[in-house]
Amino acid sequence: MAMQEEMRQTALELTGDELLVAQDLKKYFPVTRGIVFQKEVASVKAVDGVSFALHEGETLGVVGESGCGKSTMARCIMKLLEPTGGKITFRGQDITKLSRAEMRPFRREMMMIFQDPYASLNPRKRVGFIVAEALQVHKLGTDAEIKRRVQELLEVVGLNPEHYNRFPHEFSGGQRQRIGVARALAVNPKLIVCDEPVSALDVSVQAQILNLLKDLQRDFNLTYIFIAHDLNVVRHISDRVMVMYLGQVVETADRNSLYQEPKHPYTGALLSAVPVPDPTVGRGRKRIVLEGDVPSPMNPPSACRFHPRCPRFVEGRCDVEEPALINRGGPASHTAKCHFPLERWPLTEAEMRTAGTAGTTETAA
Amino acid sequence: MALLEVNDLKTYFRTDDGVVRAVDGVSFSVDKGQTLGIVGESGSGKSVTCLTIMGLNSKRSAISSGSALWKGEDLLTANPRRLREIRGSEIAMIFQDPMTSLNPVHKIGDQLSEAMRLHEDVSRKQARARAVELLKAVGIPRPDRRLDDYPHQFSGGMRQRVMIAMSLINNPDLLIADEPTTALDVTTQAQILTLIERLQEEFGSAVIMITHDLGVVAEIADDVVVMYAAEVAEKGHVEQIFKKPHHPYTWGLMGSLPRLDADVERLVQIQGQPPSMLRPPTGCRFHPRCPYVMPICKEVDPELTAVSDDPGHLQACHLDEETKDREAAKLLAGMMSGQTAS
Amino acid sequence: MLRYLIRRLLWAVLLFVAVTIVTYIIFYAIPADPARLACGQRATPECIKRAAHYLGTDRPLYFQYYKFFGRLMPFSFRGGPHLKEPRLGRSFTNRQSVNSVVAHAAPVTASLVFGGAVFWMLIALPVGILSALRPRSLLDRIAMVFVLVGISAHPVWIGLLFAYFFGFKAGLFPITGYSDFFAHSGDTSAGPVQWAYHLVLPWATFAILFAALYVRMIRANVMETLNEDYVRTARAKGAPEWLVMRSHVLRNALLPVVTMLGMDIGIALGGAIFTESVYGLPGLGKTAITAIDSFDLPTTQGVVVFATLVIIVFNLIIDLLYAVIDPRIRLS
Amino acid sequence: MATGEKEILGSSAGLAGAVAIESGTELGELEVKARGYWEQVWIRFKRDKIALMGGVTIILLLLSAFVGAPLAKHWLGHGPNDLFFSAVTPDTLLPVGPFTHVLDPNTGKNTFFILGADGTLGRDEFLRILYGAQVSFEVALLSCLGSMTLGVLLGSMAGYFRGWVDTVVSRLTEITMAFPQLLFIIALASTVGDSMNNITFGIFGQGVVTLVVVFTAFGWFYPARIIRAVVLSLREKEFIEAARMTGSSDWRIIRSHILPHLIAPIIVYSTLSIAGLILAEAGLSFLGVGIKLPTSSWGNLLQGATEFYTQQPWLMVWPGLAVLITTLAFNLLGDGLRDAFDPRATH
Repeated sequence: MAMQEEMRQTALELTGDELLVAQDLKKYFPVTRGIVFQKEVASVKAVDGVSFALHEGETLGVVGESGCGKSTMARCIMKLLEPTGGKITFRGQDITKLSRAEMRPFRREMMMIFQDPYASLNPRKRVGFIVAEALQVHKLGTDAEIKRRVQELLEVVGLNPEHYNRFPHEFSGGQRQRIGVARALAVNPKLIVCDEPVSALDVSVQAQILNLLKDLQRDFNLTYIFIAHDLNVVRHISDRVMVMYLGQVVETADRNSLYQEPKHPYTGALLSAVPVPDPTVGRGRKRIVLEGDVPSPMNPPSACRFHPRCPRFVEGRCDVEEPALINRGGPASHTAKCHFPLERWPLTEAEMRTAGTAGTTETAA
Repeated sequence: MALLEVNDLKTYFRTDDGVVRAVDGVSFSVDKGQTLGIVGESGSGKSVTCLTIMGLNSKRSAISSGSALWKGEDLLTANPRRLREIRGSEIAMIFQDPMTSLNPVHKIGDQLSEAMRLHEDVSRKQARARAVELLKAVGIPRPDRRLDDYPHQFSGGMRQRVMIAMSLINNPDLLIADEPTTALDVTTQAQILTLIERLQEEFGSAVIMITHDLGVVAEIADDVVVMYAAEVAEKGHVEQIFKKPHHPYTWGLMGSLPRLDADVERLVQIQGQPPSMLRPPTGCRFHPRCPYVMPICKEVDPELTAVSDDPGHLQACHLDEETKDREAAKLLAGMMSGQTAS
Repeated sequence: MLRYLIRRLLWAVLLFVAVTIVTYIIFYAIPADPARLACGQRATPECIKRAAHYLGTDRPLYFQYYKFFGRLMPFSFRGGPHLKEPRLGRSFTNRQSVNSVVAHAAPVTASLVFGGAVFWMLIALPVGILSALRPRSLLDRIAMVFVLVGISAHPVWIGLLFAYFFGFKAGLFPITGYSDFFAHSGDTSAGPVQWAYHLVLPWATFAILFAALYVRMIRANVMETLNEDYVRTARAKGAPEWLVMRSHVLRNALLPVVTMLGMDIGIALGGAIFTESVYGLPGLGKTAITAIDSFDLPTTQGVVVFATLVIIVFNLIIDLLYAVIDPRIRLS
Repeated sequence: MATGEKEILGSSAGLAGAVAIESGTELGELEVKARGYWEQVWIRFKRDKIALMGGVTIILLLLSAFVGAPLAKHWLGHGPNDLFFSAVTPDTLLPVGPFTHVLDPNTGKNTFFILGADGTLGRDEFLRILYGAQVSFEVALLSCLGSMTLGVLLGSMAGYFRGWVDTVVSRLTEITMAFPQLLFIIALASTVGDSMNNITFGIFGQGVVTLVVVFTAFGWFYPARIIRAVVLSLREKEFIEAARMTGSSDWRIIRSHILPHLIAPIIVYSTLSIAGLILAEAGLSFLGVGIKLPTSSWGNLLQGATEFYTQQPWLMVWPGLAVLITTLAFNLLGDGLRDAFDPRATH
């Protein structure tokens, strides 16, 4: 245990100028059962020990399948959910235990863009009110100033500034998402957490939003945490990528390093599963098909959580000893949580199944 | 003769706000054992096309015209009894949302054998045996025991497998899959696509794959129909569509996709939003969003015509071929250059 | 499943205790002086004192309740002999055992309610289903008018009108009175035929409000289920329309109706009071009203406690039944 | 940082936008397009002729109860509780029928009974029905107000704060639902009635306050359940999360994000519950535990009519019809409002 803690620590080398640091972040949802008095019988470990550091101006992509805890993690960082354990540091200040009032000044610095452009805008409120809410709450300016600012924001995200007193239902999905972006931008935040901002949109509109996010980042020096299940989208927008599985980080690396040389078999499987819109390339390669479903986070598998589905599973190792999230060869910042990392990429299915010359990869690490 | 031949299919829905033209003159055909991909954004009419072919639209609000010849027999005018015979036995369908497509109060086994017993005179036992066989074929562990489980005891991916098993139980000649993987995760999607491919080889069925994902189409389709605003924008062989796309909408779709194998700083974006089919734009329906729009586009709806050097490749655009060749080449080159850069 | 059973059972017991507490407070703590009421009109101080001792109202409230609750139990507390008193006490007015009063009234109300339930389901099922299948048709419109009038007209009024037209003017059915279902030998005024004959008008009256509510509910449920994806799946399988309706639409649409039916039959036990008083049926409601008029606390309370018990038992049965017919609950 | 702020604020198009807005308002274009939620509800409601009819009927009924009744009393020259022995036919002891002139012993003049007399005491049925309407509306509106206030307060607290508040409220509603309510209401009305019947605050009829208290005590749990469910589902909505993200306080979230969504269900449920309350008041008064004579109520008029219903069937028609029309109007209005608020609902 102690060794693992240590390894987690070593995986996170802090320099002190990070914008946001999450250390061993945990969020458990209690499962209660009882006839009259509810007692906790188990917990859903939605996020279970996630650590990462984020520098200003950088985009951290987070990928994983539904139920891997990526959205829960985002809400913990935003303090919309109280983390069960771990520590969140924003610009060197520990914000984990801050009360709602103490948190308020930080709310100006970090904003969120939500997944559902329909549910995330109050249908009874005018666009002007929605975008201005943060300005009103933090009392930034007079009504006239706020109104002007709202119009400017609408302009910035590519909407007609005249439309500030329309209602959300008068906009299409893509335009609504732009309103969501304008709301997040209103108080000039440093960090924007994007929780699947394009997954509910049509492909042609998705590109508009992605371009907009990139433009805004360039113009205002924004820092993004970009959560998505679509590996293409994450690759397009991220500088660094973190792959999550069952509440844990299984691999994290620079974008190119991760997509060109994935180390974790799960990342490999994900990459091979993404259909390529090119008939010659797409049909030439073989999908690595994982067996079964993602296990329940209430009762995760022992040791390496991926072992029941892993093509490189080695009995007596993977289900006994939990691998640490450390460098497994390649660039120093490339870490993977696997005893038998992939030697190269792409691999054939047969190569994938031979769990490599285990000893050598371990010593190399 | 094609297995299914759809000619000038139109489906309009009467709503309180007016008539919605969900499908407006769509033609395509599917041959035996072939896979047809229909791509388009939500609301482009791809699902309604297939529901119309199956006769599953609400009779009260939908009006359809045109024809859908199934082995020479028009499904649109077939009597309901004949249509029921064909549905589920010759043409089967898989729906988008596996969570709601199975009846929650019936056992999986009963739902599977119902599909079989509706069309074939088999005993309960035989139907059950066949159900076990198919559940096994779609990769459900311990199928004989899982027959007595209810849908809520299955995960989304597993339910979609059950749906596939159910659709294949009568060895259909055509399987219509309406966004079968949209609600699923990418690893589950890989499982389902691999499964459909394998089963298609095994059972020899033709497949219509409806999707908004160009990647899925590129990987499994032989022919592709690109739909925009209830009309066909372009159709042809998968190689033709992806190697030499001829419609600005197709260019937009391809350029707007971020790709695993190519780096681009900015994605090509299609301006604006898909139109409302209550009041579709005049002329070419893509013209309000088209970067190459010409005066003629606003007035005349382009016919679906063959590309001159490639008769199997049809497209509906006024733009001259020279420009198209140039632009398509530019787009593909842009993506290629990205590829080499990465 | 077992866990679910136990939980429902324990909750039912808890509910019963809670309801008896409230009942006790309403009947013995709020009225000025139960002992005075027990003595009737000409109460002497001596009588009141005796009555207070007998009733236990000279003791603290919690003790009174404890005694009251103890009597309700089928076994004795602390191993002592069970009180030789009827569980629900004795009537103030005629010293009759409340148990036997309730035992006489309950079958009347039960006949009314269960017969009425059959009546209302016979109307609501076909009308609700058909109007869901043909929305905006003539039948649907007539059904909707019926629903509106049914929930707007007062049951008492409907009863009076029925009695006037079908009973008095047309002379088809008796207007008042009740006849036992089981005839004693040689008694021609009782028996199943007489029983039903006397109950036709009350049933019809009683059923109208619920029939209206159920037509509306069934119509809405069926319409909603018709739009479910699995109904489309069934059609895509090539299932004929009757099979789609029977096994996919109705099966799912009527599940919630079963729960409602259970709850409503429980509630209707109290609601029968109007019909009973219009037609002079000696049921629980009529008994309660008579008892209230004569300040007969034990009888009133007895009826209330009994009705509560029936409601709780009914809800319990429905819960269990629901678990049997809905696999989603059974297996979770 | 500072540069970013400058850039957003400095974008020159902002001014042009503001100008465009002003001209747009001038042209009236924005007003036409920016249709708010309430405006849409109103447009849908206006289209529903039946619901409009219900609404108009309610207004007419309210007017005739609170303005028409005193006027009629003034014009006819006698009150609803005045007894006229001459309004009873001497040999049959039946009340006189509709459109009868009755001799007023006090003034010696004839006075007019539009709907005849109510019973052997010879009171004016027509006036009693008008004054009965007053009582009905007083009970229904006040009970509705009481139970909705209590229900909305408890329901929204339970839904928003969850935790022990929710547990207590939910258990309480479950317990209340297990009661045989009608029996309980009757019992309660009779036990607490004695001490409360005479509280009238100078304006209400006798027994009104008792009924309001009893109906409120048993009426709060249903709106509480509805509101709790609405708030619970709102609470999960992303726009609430978004408001919390911006740093809004609980109070601000409740006021500007939750409350606007509660108005529709509150209005609809109130309208429908008034219909139910009118029926309940008439029922209790019929059973003799509601409004006590001599104060008139539709329920006790109906009760009085049962004595004569073989000879004077009209007497039971009037109060019953009054109840039917009133509840029907509220039900129609309620259904129409529900459809206007949520056009997709199936029922």
